[in-house]
Amino acid sequence: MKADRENRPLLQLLGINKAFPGVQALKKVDFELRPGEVHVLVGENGAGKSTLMKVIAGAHTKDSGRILIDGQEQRQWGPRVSRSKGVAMVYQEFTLVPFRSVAENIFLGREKLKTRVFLDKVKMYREASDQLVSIGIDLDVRLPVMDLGVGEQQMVEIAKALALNGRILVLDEPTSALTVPEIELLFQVIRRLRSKGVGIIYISHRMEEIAQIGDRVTVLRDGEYIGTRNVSEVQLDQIVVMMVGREINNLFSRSFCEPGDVALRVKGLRDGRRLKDVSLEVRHGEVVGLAGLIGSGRTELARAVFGLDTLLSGSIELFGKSVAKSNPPGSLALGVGLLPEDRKRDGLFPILPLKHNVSICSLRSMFRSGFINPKVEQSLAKEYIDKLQIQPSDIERQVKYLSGGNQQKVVIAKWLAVGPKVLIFDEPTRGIDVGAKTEIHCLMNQLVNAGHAILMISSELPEILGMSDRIYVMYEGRIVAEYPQGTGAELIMRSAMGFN
Amino acid sequence: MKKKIFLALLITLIVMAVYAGGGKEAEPTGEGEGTLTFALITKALNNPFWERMGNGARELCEERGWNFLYLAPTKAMNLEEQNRLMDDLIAKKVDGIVLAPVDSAGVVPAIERATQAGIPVAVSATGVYGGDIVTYTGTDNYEGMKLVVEHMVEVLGGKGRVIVLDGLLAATVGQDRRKGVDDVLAKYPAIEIVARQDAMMQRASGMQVMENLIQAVAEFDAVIAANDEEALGAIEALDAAGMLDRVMVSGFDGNRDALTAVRDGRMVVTLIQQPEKMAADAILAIIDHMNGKEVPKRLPTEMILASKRNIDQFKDKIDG
Amino acid sequence: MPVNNQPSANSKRYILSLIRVCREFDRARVRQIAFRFFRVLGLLLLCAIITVSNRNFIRLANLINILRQASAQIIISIGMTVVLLTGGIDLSVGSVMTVGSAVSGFFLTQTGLPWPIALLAALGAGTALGLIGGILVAKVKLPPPIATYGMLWIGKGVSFGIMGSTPFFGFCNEFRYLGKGYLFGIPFPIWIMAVLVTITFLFLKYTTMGRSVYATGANQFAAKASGIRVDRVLISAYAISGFLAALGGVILCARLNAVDQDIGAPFLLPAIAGPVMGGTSMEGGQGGVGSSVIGALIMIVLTNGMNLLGISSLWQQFVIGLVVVLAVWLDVAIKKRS
Amino acid sequence: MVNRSKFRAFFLRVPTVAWVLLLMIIVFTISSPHFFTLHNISNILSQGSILIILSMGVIVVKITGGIELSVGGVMTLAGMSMAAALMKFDWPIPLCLIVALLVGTFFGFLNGIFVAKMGIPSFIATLGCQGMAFGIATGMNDGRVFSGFPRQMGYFGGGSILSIPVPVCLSAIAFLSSFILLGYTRFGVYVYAIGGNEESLVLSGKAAWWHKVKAYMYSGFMAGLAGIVVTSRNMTSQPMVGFGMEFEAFAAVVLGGSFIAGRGSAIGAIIGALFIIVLRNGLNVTGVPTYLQLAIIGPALIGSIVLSILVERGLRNRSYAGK
Repeated sequence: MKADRENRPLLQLLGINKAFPGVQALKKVDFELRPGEVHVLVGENGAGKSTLMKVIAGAHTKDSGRILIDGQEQRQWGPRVSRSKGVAMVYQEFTLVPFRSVAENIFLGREKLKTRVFLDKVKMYREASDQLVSIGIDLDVRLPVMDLGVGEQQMVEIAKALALNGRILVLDEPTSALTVPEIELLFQVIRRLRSKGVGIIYISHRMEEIAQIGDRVTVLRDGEYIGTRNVSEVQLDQIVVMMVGREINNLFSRSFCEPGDVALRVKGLRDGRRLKDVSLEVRHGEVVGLAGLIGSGRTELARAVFGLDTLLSGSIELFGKSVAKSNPPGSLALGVGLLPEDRKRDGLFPILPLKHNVSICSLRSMFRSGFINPKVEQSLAKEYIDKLQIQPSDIERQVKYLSGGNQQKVVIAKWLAVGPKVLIFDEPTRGIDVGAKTEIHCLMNQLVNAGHAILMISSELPEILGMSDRIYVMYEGRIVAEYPQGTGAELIMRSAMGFN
Repeated sequence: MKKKIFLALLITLIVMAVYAGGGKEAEPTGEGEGTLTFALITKALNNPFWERMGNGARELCEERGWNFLYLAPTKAMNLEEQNRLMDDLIAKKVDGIVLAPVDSAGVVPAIERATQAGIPVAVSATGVYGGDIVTYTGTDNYEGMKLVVEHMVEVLGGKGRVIVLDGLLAATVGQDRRKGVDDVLAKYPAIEIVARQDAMMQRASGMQVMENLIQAVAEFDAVIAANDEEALGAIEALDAAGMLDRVMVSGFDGNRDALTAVRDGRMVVTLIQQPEKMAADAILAIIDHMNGKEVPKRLPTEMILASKRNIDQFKDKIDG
Repeated sequence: MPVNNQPSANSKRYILSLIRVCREFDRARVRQIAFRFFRVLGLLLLCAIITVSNRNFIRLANLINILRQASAQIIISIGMTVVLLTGGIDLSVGSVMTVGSAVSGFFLTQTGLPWPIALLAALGAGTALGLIGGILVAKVKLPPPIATYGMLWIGKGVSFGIMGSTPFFGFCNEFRYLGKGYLFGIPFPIWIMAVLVTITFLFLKYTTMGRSVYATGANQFAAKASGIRVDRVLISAYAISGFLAALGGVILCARLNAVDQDIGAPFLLPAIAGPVMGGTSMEGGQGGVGSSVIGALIMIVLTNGMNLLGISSLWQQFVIGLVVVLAVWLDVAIKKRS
Repeated sequence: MVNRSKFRAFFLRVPTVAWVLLLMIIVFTISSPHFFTLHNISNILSQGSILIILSMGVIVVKITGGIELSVGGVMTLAGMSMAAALMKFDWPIPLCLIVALLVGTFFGFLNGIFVAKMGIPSFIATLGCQGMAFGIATGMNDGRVFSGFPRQMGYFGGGSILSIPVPVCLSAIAFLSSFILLGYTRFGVYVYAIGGNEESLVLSGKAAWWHKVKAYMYSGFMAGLAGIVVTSRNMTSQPMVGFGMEFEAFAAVVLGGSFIAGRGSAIGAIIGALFIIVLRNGLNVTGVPTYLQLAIIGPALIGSIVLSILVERGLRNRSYAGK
């Protein structure tokens, strides 16, 4: 009985094809999910993971191929059908309604009714909070979602998906915005569900998570099915090879050089919200890592230094000269660049062509007269597109059609074009495939060797450890520790979590 | 801090804004017993004609020491808004309302509401199809237009190609004047209507419609417009096309700039109405009615054709 | 293709390259041009239809007449386009237009001052109203339609404050030249319009400021994070719109030789519909001056045509409404294709 | 802390414009004895009924993130077609009422399809429908009015139930239906969801576009109802009567706190509508000449909107545009 449940897959995809105008997103992809397994799906950006998920959810219609649930072929497949078959999605971008209550969000589309017409709010509130408690979260379900933190929102998102009692749970990069304890919590939830026989498709960029949570792993590359392995029988770097199709011997290759004098020095920054007395300094020719949990104030620090957010008190000093009141245009002029954490929101102009995205920051310095010379602009764009190998290199293409990694490169290119002396990278490689990651890291190398100063914020310890000359650790809006290069991960983690 | 101040400012601003209105009433009217309050409701604010009605009524009330209130729809010729104004005046319990109805039928229920509330209503400038009104003062648009057209026919010598600019057919005035045109021209088969368009009684549209018709209709001898605004718009268009010397234009209302145009020979004829008198007569009629005097249901205001022949008589109107 | 039945390697390569070329061909740039062209084509088609049914349409005199009528509306639409590009909308243009003409009328008829002063005063007033609107949007962060709807009422108040309800009329000829004058046989308003279109075109395409307008419309946050002074961009966009609206008002009243309270109101909705018909997106960041010209022309030509064909003005509204919807739909559909 | 958040919640629930309205009422009451009288109140409510009914429809569309600029025209056309059915084909009155409602709903449907299916921006789509509606309304009777209806026709505008004017009852019904619809039914939840994050609704397997269409149809239906009321109030159907009403309704819902997609409520909308009506009525009753009113309305409108937005921002110290 159990056996044949084991060997009959919950979900089977056979030879799925899906094309978008211009690109073949999926080419004959096969995929299989057994009950009670966590099936990790990996692949570079643009490998077609998200497309595949959307096909499974019915949000995209496949061009050809077969979808089988419990071995029966599904002829018409759409959002409703997939839900009725027990497919539950947790998307990377939150799909919550900001102004509405947690409960309403959790039950969106499946509201509880009394007398067939009216909402049964009491029941919804009760069941919603039960749902949250069952995954170990305690929230006031009456609160509007917009009043929650990112982590909490993510949890609501998951609770919403689980509330379906789905048999097939799809998690698309669920941990990208979560703090370490929250991730641990999430994994507990996942294990519990797995033991209940739920099949879980888990998309991630974080290699270490494959080992932590996965049973099997399937790799996609450029929309093609590369292969499926049992996690127990495979080495991580083999998977990496499958993903990128080439050998990457060392993820983090840093060539260290002698740091120069101080480029950026901040003293006692306070913003009245997150930042409580932050002081640090960054020298020319060094990468300074800034570790810390989500919400420890790292991003706020970056934004404040660049001048996106206002400060209550504290001083910022650039190249020895103190900055009265930092604001983006001023920082730009002084040669400070910020690679924002939220790329889509703060970095890109999705509907503008590639060339304009690259040139936007440098226009003012390039064309002092205020008149743009298109030829010059184009050559600039071309230069940086080649330098960062942005694909596709069509400078007229709207950047919304580029893959995540390339978009990130565009944002970086935008800043490099200005030629800033101090660069603040906030999560430079979040949600980026291994290939692009290494490219970006090499780039950082070149930059520091050229004497730039880089302040790198990252949630990935390996990255922090591998890339930085010095490491600051933030906790609750304060710098709680400073470590030299080559410090052990545990130590940093401890201070990041506030043990001293 | 900054925001709080801003808030405070805003609140005060709103209070002042509203009170600027509220305060108004105190000085001029003061709600005292004995002093009567009359109100005039016109059709719009975009035509001097209504302003002139307002002035006429205001002067009368000032010299008699009555309170006077002039209201008009902010949206030109808007029936709904005009009825709201009626209701508000009923609530205000004014002693009498002079109304220039946007629509002869559409205002009847409002008038009935007023009479129920015991407020006498006199209509002016445009008649109504019902309701117990004190009287209707004003020129008869139908008859007036007939006069104008007869004059045009005369100067045309009983034949020619004519363009008719109707005015706001959705409103009664427009229809009355159109009827006037049709009924006269029907009698002269030699006169051909080569085109007709509704120019909404506005100068801008008058000009635009004319410009297009100039292109559409090669040859024509005269333009009969439903009011002065249209006529003056058309004149500008014709002038720009250099056709004004051979095309004759007629207006209606006798506003100052129209009379000027007649004097300068740009407009052939217009019909001088006397909005000031209409409004004043209406108020006087209401007074008589209140004093129990018998008031004729129709008080025609005399109307005069103003053409080159007699334009000198109206110097004062032009300069004044 | 060569007519030999066994294709030589040579011709094969030729075919392949041809295919490659075609692949390259249906890429963005060419397409965008094609789309522009589609709209123009639509306009020409419309003209053709009208011409077939009434020859007078195609006469030079009439075409000039159309352009002259369009000039005021196009000038206003240009300003609206700039605002639309920032992702906003300006509901106040109509009443700002009235204010513009009211102010000029006031200076011309009620004061002895020379006409250039009147012109400047009008433009100043328009710009000022635009500025306020812009500040409400950029600093107080009101949603644009709300802020500008408020300004619409403010404008009404101002113009009534200036002229009550007796129109000003009888302006000096120098001033009226703006509206009815000719230069090289072409009406002066058309010249003004042409100049402004060119300037705005260059401004949007070839200046950093213009680029900032697009950037702001495409993504405000990113614009801010890229060191663009978003507030300034927004405020100046609305100021420009106010300025152009006032100018439109001036030209109109110079042609009319008079000002009345409702002179501007009818221009608001066409001024918005025009650019959108022409392909300016209401989300901002996409479009340009060309759109406002084409959109305005489509509407004016349509009206002119219907008058030529003697379609009762009672039904004209209906036709225009229908055409607006269809045009925008076509535009959206084509955009989706790319 | 607790009672502070209570206080916060309370002020968030009550739209700020309500306080301004209250203030305004007080001022007017002080400055005119005729303002705060039973007669004037019933006058305000019955002349306000049309605007209220319209805004009850428009708010639903506004919450989905659309701008509804067609109600003025649709309301007119509904009235005209009802009158035509009555006078030209002399159908029985109940049938004519249904005609009006159907016409309204149909145009709502058109709007919905244009917006949700064809992807036309709501501003343009509704604008187009406005034009078409007015066009038909003027064209169908050569621009002339319909009048001389049978007496019973006046019931919906002039009659009264238990001494409450019928229009007031109708607007009350309209309010209740929107209130319940938005607050206590699935459709309401979906409307808010479409406004807040349409994707979320699509992903939860609901045909968001169809709910959007329904929202527009509802607004159209309300416009039809308003058409009935206005026609029977004036005992005339005039092809320009609804001109500009769409903007009044827009202002009403915005005043009521529907600044951006996904926000707003029936209560807010009705208060907003009352705000507009009371402002005009108060100014008239206190005897302010129209041209002076024009100078007052603008600042009052924009002032109270700015005020309520700032208050909301102050209360929730987050970027209130949400995520």
